[in-house]
Amino acid sequence: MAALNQRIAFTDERSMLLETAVAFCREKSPIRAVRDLLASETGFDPAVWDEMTALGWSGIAIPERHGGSGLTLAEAATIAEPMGRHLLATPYASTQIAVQALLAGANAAQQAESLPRIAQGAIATVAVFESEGDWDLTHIGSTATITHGTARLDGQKSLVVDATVADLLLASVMLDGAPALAIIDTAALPPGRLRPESIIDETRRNAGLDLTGLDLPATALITGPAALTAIRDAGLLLATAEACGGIAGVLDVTVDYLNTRNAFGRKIGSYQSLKHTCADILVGLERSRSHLFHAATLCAANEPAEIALRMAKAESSDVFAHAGDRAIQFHGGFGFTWDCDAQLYLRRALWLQYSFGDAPHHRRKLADLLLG
Amino acid sequence: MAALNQRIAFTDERSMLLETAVAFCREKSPIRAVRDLLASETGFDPAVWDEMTALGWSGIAIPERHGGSGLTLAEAATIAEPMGRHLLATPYASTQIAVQALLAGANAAQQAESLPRIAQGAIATVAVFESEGDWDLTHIGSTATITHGTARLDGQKSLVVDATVADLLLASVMLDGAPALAIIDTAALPPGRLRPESIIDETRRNAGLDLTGLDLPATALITGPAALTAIRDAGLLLATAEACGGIAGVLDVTVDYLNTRNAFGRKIGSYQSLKHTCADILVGLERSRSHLFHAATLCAANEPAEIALRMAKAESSDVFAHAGDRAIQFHGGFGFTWDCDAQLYLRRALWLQYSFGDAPHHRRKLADLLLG
Amino acid sequence: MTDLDSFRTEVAAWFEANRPPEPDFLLPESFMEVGTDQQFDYLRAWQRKIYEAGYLGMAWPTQYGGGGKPQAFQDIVNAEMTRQKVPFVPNTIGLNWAGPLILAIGTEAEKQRYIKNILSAEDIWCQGFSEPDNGSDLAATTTRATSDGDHYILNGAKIWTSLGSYAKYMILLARTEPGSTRYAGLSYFLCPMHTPGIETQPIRKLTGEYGFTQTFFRDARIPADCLMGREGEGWKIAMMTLTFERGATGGQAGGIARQALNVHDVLELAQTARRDGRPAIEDPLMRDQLVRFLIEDQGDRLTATRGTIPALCTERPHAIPLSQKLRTSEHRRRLLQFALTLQGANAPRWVGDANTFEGGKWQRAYFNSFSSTIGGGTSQIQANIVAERVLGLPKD
Amino acid sequence: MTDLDSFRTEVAAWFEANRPPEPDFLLPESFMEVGTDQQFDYLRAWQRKIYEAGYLGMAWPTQYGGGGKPQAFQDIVNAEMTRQKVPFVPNTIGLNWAGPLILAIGTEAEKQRYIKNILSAEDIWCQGFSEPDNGSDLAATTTRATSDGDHYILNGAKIWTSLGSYAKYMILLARTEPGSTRYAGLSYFLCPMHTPGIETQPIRKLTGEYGFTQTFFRDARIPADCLMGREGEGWKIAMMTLTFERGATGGQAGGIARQALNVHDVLELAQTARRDGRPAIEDPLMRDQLVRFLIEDQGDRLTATRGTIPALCTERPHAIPLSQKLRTSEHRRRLLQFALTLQGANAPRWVGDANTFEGGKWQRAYFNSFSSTIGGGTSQIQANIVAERVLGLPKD
Repeated sequence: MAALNQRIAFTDERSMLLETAVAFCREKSPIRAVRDLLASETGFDPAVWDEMTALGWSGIAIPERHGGSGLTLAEAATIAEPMGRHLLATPYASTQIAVQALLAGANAAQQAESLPRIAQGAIATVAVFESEGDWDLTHIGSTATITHGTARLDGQKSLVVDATVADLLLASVMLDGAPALAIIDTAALPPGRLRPESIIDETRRNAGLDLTGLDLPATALITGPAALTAIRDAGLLLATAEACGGIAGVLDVTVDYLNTRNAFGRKIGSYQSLKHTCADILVGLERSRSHLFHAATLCAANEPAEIALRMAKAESSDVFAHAGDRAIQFHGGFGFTWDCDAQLYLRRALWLQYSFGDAPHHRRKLADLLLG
Repeated sequence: MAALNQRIAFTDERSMLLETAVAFCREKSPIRAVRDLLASETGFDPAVWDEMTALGWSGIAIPERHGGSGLTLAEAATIAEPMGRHLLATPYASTQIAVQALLAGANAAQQAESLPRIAQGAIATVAVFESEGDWDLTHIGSTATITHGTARLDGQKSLVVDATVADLLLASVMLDGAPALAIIDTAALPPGRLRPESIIDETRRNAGLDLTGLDLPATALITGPAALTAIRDAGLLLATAEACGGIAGVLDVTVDYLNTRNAFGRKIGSYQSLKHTCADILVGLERSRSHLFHAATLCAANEPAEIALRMAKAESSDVFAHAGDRAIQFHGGFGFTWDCDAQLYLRRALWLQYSFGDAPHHRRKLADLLLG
Repeated sequence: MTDLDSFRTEVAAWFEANRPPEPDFLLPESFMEVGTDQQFDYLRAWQRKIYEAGYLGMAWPTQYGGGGKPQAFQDIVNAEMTRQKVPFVPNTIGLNWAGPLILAIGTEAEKQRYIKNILSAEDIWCQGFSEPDNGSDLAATTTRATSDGDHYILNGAKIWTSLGSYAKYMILLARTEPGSTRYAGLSYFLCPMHTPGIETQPIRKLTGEYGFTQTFFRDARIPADCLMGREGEGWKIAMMTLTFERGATGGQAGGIARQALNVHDVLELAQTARRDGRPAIEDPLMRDQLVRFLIEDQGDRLTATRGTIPALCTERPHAIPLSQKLRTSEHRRRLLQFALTLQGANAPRWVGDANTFEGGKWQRAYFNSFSSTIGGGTSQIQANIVAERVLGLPKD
Repeated sequence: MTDLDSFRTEVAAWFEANRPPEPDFLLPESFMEVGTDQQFDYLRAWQRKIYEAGYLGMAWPTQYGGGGKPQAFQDIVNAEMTRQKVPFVPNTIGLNWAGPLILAIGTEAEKQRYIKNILSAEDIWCQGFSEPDNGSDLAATTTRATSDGDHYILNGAKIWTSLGSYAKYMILLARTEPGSTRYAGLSYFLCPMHTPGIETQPIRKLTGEYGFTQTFFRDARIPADCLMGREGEGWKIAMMTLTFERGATGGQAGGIARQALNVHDVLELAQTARRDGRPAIEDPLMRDQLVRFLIEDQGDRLTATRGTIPALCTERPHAIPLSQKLRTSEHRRRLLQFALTLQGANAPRWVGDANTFEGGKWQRAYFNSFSSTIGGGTSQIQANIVAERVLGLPKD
């Protein structure tokens, strides 16, 4: 079996960042604000996004020479945890994933063009799933064909998070039999290319993307396998961070209710079937957070992190989905209503559970990595 | 998917038989008697066996023309359930499995020789496992070679239940590339052929059987696949019956304790983590019993029963193992001691769980049968 | 060929020919989930069509609009509706609970007034048993009906009223004896919903849809002849209604084509849905889970059969009925949760998405499954009932 | 090459050369499981041999029989013992709890009297904290020590005493102030076991083996100088002992070669054991389960690391320590239960069977695993502690 280490590095810088992010998300994303944004078209508050940009968060992992903060994916994930906890509606995660792809795979010219824009607040996202597709990002039906310096794209992408508000899209395509990423400036996208999709997490805005016949300069293509791997890794780490925050958030909502509501003359939180389940969820949260910060440590150090990431994602998304399910149940009749916040977390949990691979998927991959 | 029916036939005859068996087992097998027999060499009380023979139980599934009661495997299983509940130490199940093998596969002469003996109280058993073996009864390393009307056996059988007290042993061997069963009269077995084995269920006596160089008349071989299938089916049904009884028994032991023991000023049975687990075990028991009597119905009617049997075994053995495990835990410090009866049931549960295939094994087989 | 056989052929042909066109919106799973006018109008029209063809209320007396035939005919229709998976009809409470009740113990006037319009879906019925603070403890009913000359004045509130916004009548349990507690003092009303002072307020479910209402009674005056039976008989009549609800006695007018998703639908889904680039049903883990659900489902079905054989239920005679809700509702919740897993990368889509499986009904069904694990006594309460009443463990 | 490196080489060579022959009986998993004279004699001889080679108490002062070297040397020995999977040494309570305690706060006389014989296994030590009716609630200790001139008279009982039948001394918590309750009034004794009136009675475990005793005190007179510290300091000293038990402070004399089976042993088992005719590790379901256990195990190890980083534990600072027992003991029980499943048709064999895996230690380990889910506060109590003290949920 591959030897596992248990390193967790958490610098003072990350520690301060975490404190700031916790306070920021609590203030900017009270549950009322989350609900107000559900019905909005863009799904997020641009003013909050601007503040985040001002704090240096959109460019947190972008090198200083491109106008970023020069930190790493670990810091990006550290911020994402409280965002998940407060269900902060924001294109932050999509943007960070795109940043990692650009850092890992884009050439100097591509980086110089796109990274400063993002550091200044441009929103980016990745279009790497297709409706017939699975979680293997190299299974791509869409294509790019280069003729005379022009790449013509073909195919349909799906489940593109924040597509409708993104300034920059990175779409995976097959180019000469190998995966590549096309950098698409949405300002140049003809109308009607984005088709809103309905997903279970109503705090997010997803769309399908029609690539048919789209022409780009060939220089807008990122080649080589590194970018897709970076997307997967960042996707897993940020989903884990959001899930950890989400578990903590839904546990709070549940514990509050159990400490308030009475049944048969006692607080319902005094009944063991409820309180022990909450204890189990806490145990799952503690393990998930440990996996998260370990995986983040490896990512930040550019060490092999696939095992750590898959473990972190498998553990956290199972725990979150379970916590969301139990939260509905433990709220009783109120839990069955739209007004109960438990449903917001359950929906988030289900979205995350199936993003970038669910637990059985990752366990199968881990079995191959760990058991031979 | 294969269509499933939900038939359960339970005749007045079976109903009366069940009543008798419940009363008999309660009287003959109080827990004190079970414990006394643990240390005994044979592991069972011959006087009780004689009474069972007198009640017609050893020959219950043997046709009347051979001196039996002329009933079916369904009645045999009906009796086995209360036996399991009271942990009655008896070579009953082994004998019934052997009877089914003889009925399904033995020729007229073989039946005429062996069945009347069993109906009169002879103990029989099957030797169908080997130490390197698995649950597929057709995977046999032992062999028989016929020369001039004499079959020479070779190989080692293992986990032969009640071997040391059996009058008749049916041992599986490969004969000309196909499975066969050798009928061995233990009276004719040279000394030292049986090697006691240590198994987790101390109410049972197991042994290994050394077949090396053993000569039998060729007429003592049962050929054709029917006998082994009958052994598997009877093994599954009787294990399920014992497990159902065992679940009910261990649940009783546990519920009694939970209604007696106090902690922090309350009966411990009032704590939901304990009481809800008991409720879940009861639910598992109800489902298991339903599977049992359905499978018994199909067996008795000679209808295809493989799906029903595998379902019944998978469900009941998982529930019993879980109930046994929880029984230890819920007895606290006392549960950790030899004196607590929970351990007797846990050991029985583990024995049954791994007899004739555990739940994951049967679910895999069922997947092939039901899902294609 | 018997009459019944030829009838079966006729019915099968009729449903094949008259099956309504697939709507461009997602139909509800059951009458409890009807949340939009679109859904309601579609289903009401479908019920009227079936009734006009003579296939509803076939065993009800002809003088009230029924078919006057043996129940076997209706059974054939119901089976055929299930087999062909046609939509259900919406007036479930009327057809299966209120209707049989009125036929069983109603006055001639009540039968004349209500039965035919139940069948034709002209009058939709709803049920007013649960209350906001009492959950499913009917004996704790606090809604009051105060006798006032030839009227009763209603005050209080009911909750989880299915079809509340569409119903013309409600079967209502209210307290007529002031100061009484528990069973005594309850009465049963066939209450007209379009009465001043009766207001319904839709409840938005966690799915985002509607389907239940809360019903408020504020000095609502209903004629005294809305009382069914006599004052104080409410509990008895409510229990009789619940017997019809459980289908234990027969007499229902039919139309309950199964829509609720079950383990066999999940098996079909597993053949279509893909995980990791191949049909989910080929994944060994998914296979193991599917078989677990099949064993459990078959176990519950067999348990229903076993429950009818007293000799096999002697030890704990109440185990089967008292555990039934716990067993089946939790099975269903877990099954539907699992159904999402089968869908792999496409699992987190929602109703209305172009690429979701069968319009997103699986996602919605998982969310709706909590109505059974919460409503009518939560699973935690059910587990207490089993532990205390069946196993004899102490109360909390 | 540093001193430590060359020492490591020397130690490795010594253990390779001096590893005791595999016995023809199954060794215990830990000092708590020593149930037969055979096991005890074997392990005691092994301890003596290691001590005589200079590899125990390496960091303890030379004047009491120790090696007087830096702790790093002992750490190397411990690591090497674990790596080579040699047997553990039996005098755990002496080497790791009583010994460090005496060195830390004992008198010169106590150090002279006890330390060397702890190292050589001449004197075996046991612990008398738990009592039959108080479980692990030490504050509820009822065993009395009544001062009587230059003696104390002991009355009461202790339970779950490991090595009770072999021990010469017990670290004993008893109540010296009559009528006191809880923490106050407890004192700490180094109690000679061979005192008239002290009797041990072996407890037979569910495994059928022995390994714990119950210890009865009936007017047993021990010299007054057996008191450690002062009267009334018992609770404080007991808490200090538990800190040594948890290994939080260092100073242990070593010798704890890991024997307890863990997830990596289970992985090895999965490669050897066969299910359905092939190595268990090839079965997709078993693989999934193995990975679940690996994720959980790694999660707990990482959680131990994270617990040392305050900035990552700000929200619920007690979550990690207070959930530790629940997490690890339940993990272990489930892991060992699963280890049987890996063994397929051979799973239900027991200790002593010729064909069982590794002498039946897996079956025995599953049974013994309940000592952690029950002892020291059951998992149900642990879950309450987590829910109440960490999450702030109400008491039952």
